[in-house]
Amino acid sequence: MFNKIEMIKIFDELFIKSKKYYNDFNEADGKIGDGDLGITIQNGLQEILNNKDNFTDDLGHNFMICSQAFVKKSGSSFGTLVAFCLMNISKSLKGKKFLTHSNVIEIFEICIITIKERGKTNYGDKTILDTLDLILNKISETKDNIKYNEIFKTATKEALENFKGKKILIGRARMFDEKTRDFDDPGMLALCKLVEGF
Amino acid sequence: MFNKIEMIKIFDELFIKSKKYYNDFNEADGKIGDGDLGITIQNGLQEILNNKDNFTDDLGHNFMICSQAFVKKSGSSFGTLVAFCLMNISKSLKGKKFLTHSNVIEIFEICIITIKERGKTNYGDKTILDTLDLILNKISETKDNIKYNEIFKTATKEALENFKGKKILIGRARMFDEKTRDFDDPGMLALCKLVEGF
Amino acid sequence: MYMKKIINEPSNFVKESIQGLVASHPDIYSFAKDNESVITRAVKANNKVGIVTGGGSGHLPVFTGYVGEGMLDACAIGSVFASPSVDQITSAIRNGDNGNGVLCIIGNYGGDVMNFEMACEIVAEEGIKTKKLIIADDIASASYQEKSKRRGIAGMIYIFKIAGSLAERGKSIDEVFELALLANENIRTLGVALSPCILPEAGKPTFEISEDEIEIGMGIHGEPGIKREKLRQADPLVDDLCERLLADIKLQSEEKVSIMINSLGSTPLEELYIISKRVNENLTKLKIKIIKSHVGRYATSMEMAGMSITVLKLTDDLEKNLLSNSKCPFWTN
Amino acid sequence: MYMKKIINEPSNFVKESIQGLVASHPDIYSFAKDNESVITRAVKANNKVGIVTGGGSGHLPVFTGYVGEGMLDACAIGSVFASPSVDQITSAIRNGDNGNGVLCIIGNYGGDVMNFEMACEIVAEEGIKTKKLIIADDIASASYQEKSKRRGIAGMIYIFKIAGSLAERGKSIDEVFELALLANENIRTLGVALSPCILPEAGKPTFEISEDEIEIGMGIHGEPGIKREKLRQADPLVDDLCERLLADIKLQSEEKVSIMINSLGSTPLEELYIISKRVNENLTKLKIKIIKSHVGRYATSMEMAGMSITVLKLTDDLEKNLLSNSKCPFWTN
Ligand SMILES: Nc1ncnc2c1ncn2[C@@H]1O[C@H](COP(=O)(O)OP(=O)(O)O)[C@@H](O)[C@H]1O
Ligand SMILES: Nc1ncnc2c1ncn2[C@@H]1O[C@H](COP(=O)(O)OP(=O)(O)O)[C@@H](O)[C@H]1O
Ligand SMILES: [Mg+2]
Ligand SMILES: [Mg+2]
Ligand SMILES: [Mg+2]
Ligand SMILES: [Mg+2]
Repeated sequence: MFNKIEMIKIFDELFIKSKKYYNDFNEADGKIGDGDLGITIQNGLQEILNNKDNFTDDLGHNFMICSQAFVKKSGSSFGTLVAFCLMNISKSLKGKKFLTHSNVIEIFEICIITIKERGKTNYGDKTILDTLDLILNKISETKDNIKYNEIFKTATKEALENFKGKKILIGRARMFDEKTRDFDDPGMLALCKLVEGF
Repeated sequence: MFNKIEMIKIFDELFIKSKKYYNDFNEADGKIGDGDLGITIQNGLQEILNNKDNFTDDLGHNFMICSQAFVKKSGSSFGTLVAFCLMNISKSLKGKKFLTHSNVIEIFEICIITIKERGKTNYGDKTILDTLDLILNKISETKDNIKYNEIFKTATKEALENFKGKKILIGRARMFDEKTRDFDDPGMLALCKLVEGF
Repeated sequence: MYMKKIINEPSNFVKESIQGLVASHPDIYSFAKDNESVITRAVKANNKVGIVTGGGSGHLPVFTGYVGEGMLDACAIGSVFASPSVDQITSAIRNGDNGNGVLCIIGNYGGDVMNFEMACEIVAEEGIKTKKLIIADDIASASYQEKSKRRGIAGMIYIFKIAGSLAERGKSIDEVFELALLANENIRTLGVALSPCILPEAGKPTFEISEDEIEIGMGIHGEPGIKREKLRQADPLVDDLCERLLADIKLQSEEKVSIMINSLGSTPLEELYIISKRVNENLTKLKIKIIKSHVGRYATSMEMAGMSITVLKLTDDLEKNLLSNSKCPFWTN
Repeated sequence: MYMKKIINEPSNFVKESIQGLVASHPDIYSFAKDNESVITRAVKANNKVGIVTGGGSGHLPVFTGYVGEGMLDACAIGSVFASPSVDQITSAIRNGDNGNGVLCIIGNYGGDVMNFEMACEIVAEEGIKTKKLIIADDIASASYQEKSKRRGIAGMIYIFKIAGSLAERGKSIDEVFELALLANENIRTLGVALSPCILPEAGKPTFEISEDEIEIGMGIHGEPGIKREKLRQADPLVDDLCERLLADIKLQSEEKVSIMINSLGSTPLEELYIISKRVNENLTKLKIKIIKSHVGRYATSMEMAGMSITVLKLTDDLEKNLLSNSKCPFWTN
């Protein structure tokens, strides 16, 4: 059951991963961007954990703290999109103490709507939107005995595979045009590595 | 006898030389300066000849016309120094219809004083001053049956020889420092070539 | 020729340059009390609409150089070529607010727009009214049909000036927004890049271009333009740029304009004036009246070589506010 | 990285850039009627001492950019890095004269000084009274003992401004000369060059310097300086320059100065402000009061990389005239 305790555990885990892959994320972003993705992710997660003592049983409240952490620490697109997603999730989970299956689906739906709106992103642009979309599909079509962790792991990998050889169509990477075919989208790569070992 | 007719003949002759050596003068100046010495000399002489119909029997008057020609056409140190010299010569020859031997000596003395004063030049700086000084010496020590042309030719050559391997110490060329040892001073070279075949 | 920099630790590049800006002009600029990446006016205005902007570093005088009386109230400063964070932007808005609402003037870049949107939502909760104007003057970056997708480049300075002037005269946020919007509609910019610049932290050029090539329409961070071609003489190049600009802005004879010939950094004034001369000739031939020319470094990419031409079509109102007095080291009235 | 230029025929470089200057700012500049290499104010002043200068091209805004109300009356324009001719200078003096005599402000270069001397003698015959002030602010170019042999570089702009201001206020030629002389006594400049520039007609760099070297004290045409050394960080470099400047000018604590941090061309504002920050710290430590800082491109060598630091020791009179109003696109009051 996903509650406050579980939430902190997950952020602890993500933070460990963000440190482990710090250089990899920066490097992946550096090849076709400004090389700050590792910084963005680690700083945001660090700030969330700095504030975990303020977490309450109200998950909505906690997600707002998470959103503010990314607002404070990130100057990057990824960080701002995450902050927007967390803010909108917070609003929808207000007062909730744990998540149902449909809450989980809703969270991903919110992320997708938010990123499309705020990032002016389309499916197929080769961004985190495409990864989240695949996760959502897989979660939605599974009916019972759902292993979220397994889905996260396979979907983030599969999304990366699906876009090999394709061009990135949005964000700073777009500048590199044809060259982006040879690289994974750094945001998609990061999602994949962050859930590794879940 | 140096009078108006002779004066025009000499400027005709110098102008022919300035065209012949136009590129050589520019090139010599270009190696250690701004490459405009050929332009300076040709334009100045051309302008003098454009005004030769205004020449009168008064040599002082004619030298003033020459000075104004260089004032009008030259933006270079060489041209300005020549203009200054011609102006001062003009003043001292006012009313004279021909030159005596002591007038010729005086002309070179005036040039030397003028260049030292206006150019803030010293003997040994490797400039036209050193050439003019040698000419003056040779003219002064010759007593009778003076062949000015011969003196001009040998002295301008000898001056060049004397300064081979020495540094130029003044003007734009000074910037090139040690490198100037390998080159003739362009002004000294020009004097030499201009009197060639006199 | 390697581009050498006179800097200390590359990681301190932005911080130190802004400290120098404030130290050099203490009568104009000041650090925000709550955020060291936000610059405000040295003397806070009162009873006027706040004008706020923000953006990446490496473009001085853009963005923060234009803080000053008759121009901006506050500016959020990002890293080199990167958007400021939401946090910095909220601070800039709070500091720029004088109780009459804040107009945010934003260059049209994904990160910047997103971050300003979020910041505006955050300050809205605190009761600060904001409006956002997204500058999209670079005609190379999208077609006329997709005008709103265009990038914001040198033309933004005209908006700073015009909105700043009207705000100073006590107009409401809606009035200021309307005139700024009109200015934005009336501005077109097109540039060429000749050489890259070096990012202090990366220590390597932002893009590659061969010795005899230029890129028409390249952006101020090295984003791709319309086409890459051989370097040619100034006049045919300017004629080409003018033709594209005029086709897009559709000027009639007798109309009034202001012109900005902007160096991206190392292209010197002498070349800008050779360009300006030709722009002048082209417009004069069409009987278009140039009311004022701005020639210099207004929006740069550090030491990048290249330039942009901006045309601002003037109404009487725009003209009046463009020519009004202001106080900022990078603008002469 | 090759330095690319946006120009037409190299032989038209100077002419076209000046035509562009006049076309872009017709309210400020005008061609002299009698000489197309002389720029005068658009509106001739009257009943004041004329302030005239002249010098080579390739240094914009120096020289001719500083023509304008409260600054210069006329300027003679030479070829790139070359003195204007005597003929051009006489025209500038005639045009700059308003019947009250003309102060000629001249950078200390052999050709320029000679040509101004001759021009002054020519106009003297026409009844125009002139005085000559020879600017010698570059401490790298000669020792303190031989101060008068120093070259004139960025510090000359301070003289343009101060003499221009006093002349505008109707003072006599002797009074204007005296204050300008005092300013000249009180100015010291020291610069470093990092890269050469390309002369349009020659098409090749003015000097050679390796990728990790700088030359301290190099002149604005590439004349040799004090020493060539490895490029180092901004702070120790600035400390070194400040120490030399202060040793020469001998400031006391509580004395007032104005500072100019001048880019030779491609060195961007960000770096100038990093430098300015350190200069500020150094002077503040000595309790010297910086009344005003000027940071930007004031005296350039086209796209040369490098910068100079100028210190002007202020008396009350100098301060007043430095800060007075003037009208010129390259000076903000
Ligand atoms: N507009 C967008 N829509 C969706 N995802 C985006 C967008 N912009 C960036 N991203 C994601 O963020 C990742 C890059 O993040 P980041 O380094 O923060 O960008 P930047 O530094 O350019 O602001 C990309 O790989 C992409 O997955
Ligand atoms: N101050 C000076 N004193 C004496 N001769 C000089 C001086 N300056 C230049 N010259 C002479 O003029 C020649 C260079 O002339 P020029 O090309 O006119 O110089 P620039 O173009 O640098 O003004 C030199 O070779 C030298 O002989
Ligand atoms: Mg990034
Ligand atoms: Mg970033
Ligand atoms: Mg020469
Ligand atoms: Mg010359």
